[in-house]
Amino acid sequence: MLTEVHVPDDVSAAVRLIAGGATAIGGGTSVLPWLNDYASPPTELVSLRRTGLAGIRVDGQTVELGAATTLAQVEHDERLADLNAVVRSIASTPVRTLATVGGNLFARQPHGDLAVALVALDARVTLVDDTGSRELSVEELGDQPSGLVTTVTFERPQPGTFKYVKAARRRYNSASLVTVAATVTESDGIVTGARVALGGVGPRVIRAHAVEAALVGQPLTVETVRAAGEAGRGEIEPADDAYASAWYRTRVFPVHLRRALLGR
Amino acid sequence: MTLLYGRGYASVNYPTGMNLGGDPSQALIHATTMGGFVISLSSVDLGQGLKTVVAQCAAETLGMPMEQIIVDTADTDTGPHCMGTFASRGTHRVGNAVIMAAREAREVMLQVAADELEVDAGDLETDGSGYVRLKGSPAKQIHISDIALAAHFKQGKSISGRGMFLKERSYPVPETGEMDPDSCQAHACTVADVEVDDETGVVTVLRLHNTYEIGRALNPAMATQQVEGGAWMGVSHAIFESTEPYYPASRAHGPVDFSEYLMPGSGEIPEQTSVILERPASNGPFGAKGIGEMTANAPIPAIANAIFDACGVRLTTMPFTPESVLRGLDALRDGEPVA
Amino acid sequence: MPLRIVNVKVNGVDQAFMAKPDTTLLLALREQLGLMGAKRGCAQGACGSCTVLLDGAPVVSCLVPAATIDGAAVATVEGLADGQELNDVQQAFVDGFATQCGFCTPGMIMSAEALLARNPDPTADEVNEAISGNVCRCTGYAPIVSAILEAARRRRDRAGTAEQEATR
Amino acid sequence: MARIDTEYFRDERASDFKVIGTAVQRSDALGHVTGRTEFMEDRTFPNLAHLKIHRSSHHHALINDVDYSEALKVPGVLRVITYKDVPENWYGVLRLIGIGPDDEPVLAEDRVLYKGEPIVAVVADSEAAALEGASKVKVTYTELKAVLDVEEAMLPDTPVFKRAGTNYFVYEGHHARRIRFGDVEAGFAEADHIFEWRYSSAPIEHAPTETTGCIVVPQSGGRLLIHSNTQAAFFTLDNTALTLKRPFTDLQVKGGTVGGGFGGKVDVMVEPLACIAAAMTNRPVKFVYSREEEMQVSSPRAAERIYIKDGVMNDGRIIARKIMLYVDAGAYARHSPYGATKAAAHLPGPYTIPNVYADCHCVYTNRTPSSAMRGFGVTIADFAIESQMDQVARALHIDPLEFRLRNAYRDGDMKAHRKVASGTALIEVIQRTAELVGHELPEEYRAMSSSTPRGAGA
Repeated sequence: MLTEVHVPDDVSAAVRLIAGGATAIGGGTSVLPWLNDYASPPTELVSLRRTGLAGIRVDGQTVELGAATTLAQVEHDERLADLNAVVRSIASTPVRTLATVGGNLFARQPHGDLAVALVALDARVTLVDDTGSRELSVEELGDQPSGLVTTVTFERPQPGTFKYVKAARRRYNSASLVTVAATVTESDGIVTGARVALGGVGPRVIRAHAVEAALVGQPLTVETVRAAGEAGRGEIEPADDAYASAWYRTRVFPVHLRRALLGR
Repeated sequence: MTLLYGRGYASVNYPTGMNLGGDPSQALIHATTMGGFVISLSSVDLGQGLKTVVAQCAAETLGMPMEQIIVDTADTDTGPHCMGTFASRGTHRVGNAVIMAAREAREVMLQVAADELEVDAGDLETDGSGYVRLKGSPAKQIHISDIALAAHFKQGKSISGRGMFLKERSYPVPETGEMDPDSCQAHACTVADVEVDDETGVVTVLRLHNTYEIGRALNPAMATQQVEGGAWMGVSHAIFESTEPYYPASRAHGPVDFSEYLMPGSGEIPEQTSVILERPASNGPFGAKGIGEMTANAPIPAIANAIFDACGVRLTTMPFTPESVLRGLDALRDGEPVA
Repeated sequence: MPLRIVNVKVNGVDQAFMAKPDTTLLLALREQLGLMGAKRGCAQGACGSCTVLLDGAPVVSCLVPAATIDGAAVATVEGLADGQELNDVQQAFVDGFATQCGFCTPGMIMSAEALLARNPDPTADEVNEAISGNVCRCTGYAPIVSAILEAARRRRDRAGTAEQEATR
Repeated sequence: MARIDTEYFRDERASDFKVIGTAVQRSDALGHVTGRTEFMEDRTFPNLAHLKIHRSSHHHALINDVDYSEALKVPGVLRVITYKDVPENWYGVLRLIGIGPDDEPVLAEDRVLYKGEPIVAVVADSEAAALEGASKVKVTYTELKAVLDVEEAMLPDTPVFKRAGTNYFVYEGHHARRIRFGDVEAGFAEADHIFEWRYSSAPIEHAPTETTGCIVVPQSGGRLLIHSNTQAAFFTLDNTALTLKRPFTDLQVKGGTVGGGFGGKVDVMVEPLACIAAAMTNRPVKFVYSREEEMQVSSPRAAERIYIKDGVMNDGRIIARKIMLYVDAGAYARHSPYGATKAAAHLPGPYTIPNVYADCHCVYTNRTPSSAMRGFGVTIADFAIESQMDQVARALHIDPLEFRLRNAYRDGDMKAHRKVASGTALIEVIQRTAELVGHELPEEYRAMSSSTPRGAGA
């Protein structure tokens, strides 16, 4: 049962409330559906709406997203061309107006496609609790860190190096079957660096180390990507759900990996 | 990746009214002092437009304009019994009851008018604009507001009517199934064009070409809403919907909301071309048959047949998910997946 | 349970209501302000029947805790018509037979308003994306998409005419 | 707007209407676009109480104990309702017209037959308190084996879980609704080809945008006014009165504006409990399904399994068709016995076949009871029949439309349920669709007509 909704005016107040056991919400799009329709233990929410955490700063190649920045803000910011397609693949317009960058980091799979992209971009977060603040990577963040994510920071990828495909049951507003986000750098036709993150195919965002290892040092061809897909099958942990079976996700994962990396 | 294209066919019929009949509906109609006609029903409009279509039936029968008709429905204290809105029965049953009630009211209306005009009621006609006039001498006419005032305050007559439609209940012969189940049958034929992604099994329904025979399109715009909305539901049933995605083996993973319960969004809808034929039913209101349910039916097998045409996979289990298509394609490829 | 006074401007009019912690914007509109246009189709943000504009942007009002929006502006379907005169989107929905049961219609119209405010000349596919959060179970969507495109055209025509008159 | 082709049935459709046949604007459109249309939940009442359900967590189990003491301690909870508070707890939706058994409890008594079956209703000042209260009800069970397959349910060694003694509905002494027409075995013996395939479907939800619900308001004179989004006002009134054991005149149902039904709002599931709660508390009570209840607990379109065996001649005439059809009714009958009979009446599809044999089974399993949905009995049968038609046509290398036209029923033909066909138009919708897509039909097929008796002319 929802017992209080705090709307603090600054981060430190929010952090104090969270330390006291309250739950932070960005847009509330993950938490409210549950609170509306199901019995729940006494719950206090902390809205980040007035904490000043909504904002996008671009400084050279560095992008800083406030945790309360909405997906709609990202969608409509021309400086974030690579992320536009990512956020447009998430939910629907009236949900993206509410849903936030910070909230998406904790969306349960097969949701949370922005988090998949942020892992591929090697993004880092600032986590603030009542003892201070620290920085860690999105990948290290885990499901329930203590404290409040205040910002997400990443370096803009070189043009053409960021790849993203989300396979879903519908064109718009559908959870992921397989999400592939990757940054791939090449030199003289050979992959020199690859960072591949996967959504929809496990209980959390998966950093596809085996896929990366299979790609680095190889030319980006149908054959090498197929081999990388085979390697990746060992590190995904898909489950059955209402959208598709684990079998199906495993079966089409290499297809979507190839479509993401080669564009066809 | 290869996109495979195919075309499939299906033709169906569909019965009007509750199976075996025995499903009555009633209507009452009365004129107000100024010549409005109130139709009292207990019938339910689910969004198919029942309120509008029964008003049309009353207006046509009374010979009055639509503006004169008021529909008051779905209150069991004020409206007479109606079995309900299901079984493609609303337009047929309630339409018939309203026509019967309106005929009775029209007779009184013409008699009151005849007495006011001092002519024979049999020589009167309605012009559809609100006037009752003498056949052949249109100048001799009286407006419905004057007729109603005269009925109420001068002649002391109630311009009203009662309507009832019942198809007598049929009882099937247990041994043979001999029965009289329906009032009439509507018809449909659908040709579906689909695209199949041979790597993912994803089916896209590109086009539906449909012909519907519906007896009479009482309101062609609303008939179009019914057939096109219904065909969309057929597409949705065919390629998306289930409350039990792993039926019957497992009851798990039943969708609980509109995120999980998949239906085509407007980004997935096929282009629809629809043609309507009219072969009026002798027992239908102005010949109309019930069409609310039929329209979802033909697209489903048409899509199944189109998928086979496209890729050689025969799907015999609904819904036709990407997984079922892909498993079929893999089987055709001797279990050799292509990626 | 703590009650909070929330001030909002709804359809241009200043309003205040008392919110409990579990009062969502949807419930506040319906139960405190008497505006029944936004519907509860799921309370999970997944049907779009409750779509309204919050500070000009479309939101599923069932997921917005009312306590968080003090000082905000809310626009609902009730505020669109000018007296008896429907606005372009409403009129196009009527003309195009784009409603059946009508339960999704207010949310659908508000999503369309949000789109046209941002993009006066959308493509059909941009309309598809804009209404992808609004479930309709009756129409098959095609008449809705057509109505929104028609409304956009009428609105552009009128804006063009107004511009011509202004420069005359 | 769809085109009306006036060339077909030109003489029969001739008319002189003023209003009929015109695209009159919908009378409800203005209300819809302005938000003024009043749906069930758009009425507010002071002092409104809310009802929520504690549901079974097992597919099939005995109930050992129900403890609702913690629910009563939740602040705001007013009353807890169990089966003992329901005057006539056993219910069958078509009992007024004598179809089907009263086989379903309003609230579970000693056992549950499906996951999600209602056991206890909790009435509270607020929706949140009612949810909280319902979650605090403790039920202890002895789990029993669940039967989840229709054919398995009918096997002799499968445990019978229905009170009536069979896991299927009995039609006047038969295990299925039968169609027996001609001699199907003789037809198969005579046929040049035999084709047999199996078809099946999974349950489907109506998914109306407005969930099922009602608000019951006690009136000053003691009557109960039910604001409902039922598809059938009197259906709801009659069945509710029977459950309450109150005179029909004690109740009034108002509704008529519904946010989509599709057959999902004819089971009378919410009104009886809301009435009991309103009478107990003397307050207006709202009972509206959550979206999850609508998706998983309200009855779906039944899953079906259909076997079709055809005997076909080289020239494409189907001379025998045998159909074994299984409707998965779930745990209780609701409208499914009716639906299986409707399926039987529809067989063998819109084709004239001299020998037809069908058994349409209404089978119980431990899943959410299925019931009415847009075209039930027919929709899935059509999927099977028309897939079968396609498979047979392909096997015999006959054009799919020509194959259908050869077998299409016409005026004067005897249907398998022994009613003479009239007003048929299958031939014409096929011909017109062929024209629409440029599918060329030979002259003899273009010349066919539904009103020309079979054998005459072409």
